[in-house]
Amino acid sequence: MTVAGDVLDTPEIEPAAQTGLFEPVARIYGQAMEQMPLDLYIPPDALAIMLDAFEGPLDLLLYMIRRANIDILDIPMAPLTRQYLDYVDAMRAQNLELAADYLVMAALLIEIKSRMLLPRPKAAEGDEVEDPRAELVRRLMEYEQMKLAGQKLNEMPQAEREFFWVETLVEKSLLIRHPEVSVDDLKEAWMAIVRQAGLKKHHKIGREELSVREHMGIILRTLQEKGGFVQFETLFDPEMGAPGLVVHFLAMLELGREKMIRITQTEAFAPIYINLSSGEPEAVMEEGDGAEPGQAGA
Amino acid sequence: MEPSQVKRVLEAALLAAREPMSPHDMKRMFDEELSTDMLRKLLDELREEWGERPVELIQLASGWRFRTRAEYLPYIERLNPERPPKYSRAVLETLAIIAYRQPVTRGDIEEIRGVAVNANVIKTLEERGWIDVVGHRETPGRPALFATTKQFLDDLGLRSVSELPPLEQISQTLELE
Amino acid sequence: MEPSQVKRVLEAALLAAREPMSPHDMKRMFDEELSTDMLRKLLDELREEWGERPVELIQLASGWRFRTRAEYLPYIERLNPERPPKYSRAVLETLAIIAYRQPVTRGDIEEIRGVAVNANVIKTLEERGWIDVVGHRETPGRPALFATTKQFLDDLGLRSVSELPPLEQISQTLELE
Repeated sequence: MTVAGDVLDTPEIEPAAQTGLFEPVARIYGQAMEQMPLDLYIPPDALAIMLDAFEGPLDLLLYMIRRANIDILDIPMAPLTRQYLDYVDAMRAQNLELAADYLVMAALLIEIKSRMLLPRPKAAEGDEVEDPRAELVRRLMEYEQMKLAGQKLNEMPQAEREFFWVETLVEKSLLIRHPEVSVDDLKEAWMAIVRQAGLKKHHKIGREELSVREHMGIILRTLQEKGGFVQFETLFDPEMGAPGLVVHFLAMLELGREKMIRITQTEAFAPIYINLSSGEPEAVMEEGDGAEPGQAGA
Repeated sequence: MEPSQVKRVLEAALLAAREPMSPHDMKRMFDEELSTDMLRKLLDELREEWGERPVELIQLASGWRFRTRAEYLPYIERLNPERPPKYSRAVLETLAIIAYRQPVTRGDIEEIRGVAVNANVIKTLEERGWIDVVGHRETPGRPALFATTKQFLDDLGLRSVSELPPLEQISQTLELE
Repeated sequence: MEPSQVKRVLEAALLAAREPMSPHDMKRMFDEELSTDMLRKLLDELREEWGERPVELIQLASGWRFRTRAEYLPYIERLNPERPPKYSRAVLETLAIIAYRQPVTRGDIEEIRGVAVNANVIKTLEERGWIDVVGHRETPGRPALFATTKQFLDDLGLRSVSELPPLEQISQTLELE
């Protein structure tokens, strides 16, 4: 079952365009009107176009009804059926490929027309007798509603047709993504080293030893901040508490043993000084001062 | 984080989004919990701040998104001559039936339109992402039930099917001209 | 058309553009001729107007485009997280050695790992702010002594290095294997 009007690439037909299509027809129709008010004459040549223009028998019927300004709730079946059958005959005469839907509708119209001629059966008490046209009217009205809704949808603003979405550039490469490292990753890395080098024995480190090593770093960092040279006492903060002070002291001794710092005392009971073994920043400072031109007086 | 800073993050994300952003997604961007009320307040503020600008923040079926205002269309459309296709009446009527009567089978559509539905019509709407199959009716042949998608609503700037234009009251008589 | 109106059209078009817009394209949107100088002036004004906003107007090789500022990317990134990059084994092992044996020289690290330490490995960790030089060992060449920083502890959620898993335990685990 195919209907010419149902083909996808049919040109869009606005209501205005539709009436425009029948413009020559309308003139003829204007003349015909004087003789047959309900007639809608369509010249045979226009029939092929007509088939394309209508979306099926309902659309055609609706056009006929609306065009003639007929009350849709009180359709005069006889002239409407006659006119419809004239179209169908004309289309068949021209060997147009007529969809079965149009023939089915023809049969339906004839049936309704005949039932209108028969005396209506008496309704049971309280029941309303149904008008033989009721179903057709309901379908016509529903179709018209959907046809108009389709037009309205088409008129609504549509993305990429009436408006455009905003989409600014997101350059993900601008994002600095730091790798994540967990404590477990470190443990795993260490185990890999141990496995490979068999350094297990060498690197048995307990918590206490670790805190000593951490304090070694703290002392070195303090020394660096203070210019690489401090008095022994200033390295110890009573706030650290007894265990902290002990670890700190052990760290200092370890630093001295590993030759990372120098611990000096000029004579007994004189102040003990802690030197960063490398930096010797005092020397650098002096050198800098001396090298600075125009500082001769310093 | 200050609400004003949260608002700037929302603005950045909404301007960059490739599709409407749901409130759920917006909340996911922050460590701190963002209450629905606060989010709504900030979005309303943003919408107001953009009131005078050439793009507007709108709420759609699947979330929020910035779009250009209608008055700028004539200029922008000169840049891309490739516009979305104009749909035939068959496509538009089928879309209307699916939108207003969903979920419907192909048989339902054929009954209302009084003609067979060309397979291309359904395909066109499916490819546009505007309709999809949401189930099957338990009748012989188990025909597929079609409904409109969120994208259909988004593309038409709607939050829900209930925002579709109301159906016309069909008048008894109507002069077509 | 008023220059201010031209500017708004440019703004709308640039915000909606999917790729950088060339000056040629921008001019095509208008009936009246838009001089290159005027266009440049309006674009500079736009860039300034957006100075405080989370999106910036930038000029690329093929034209102009609005781009989300880098500082907002971490939030947007959460919506579509990519797998975070991983440090190489060399970096992780070096970090582990510095963490457990600090303060250590590069020579110490090389001795333990049995291979030369690439300068980039140290640089990577320094740039991350996880290690720094805390002194020098009093041996020929005065090699730098590396230790982990407070930021390293913060980033790993530790209060002190002594909260790292003790290696004795690790050794035991190893023996059990």
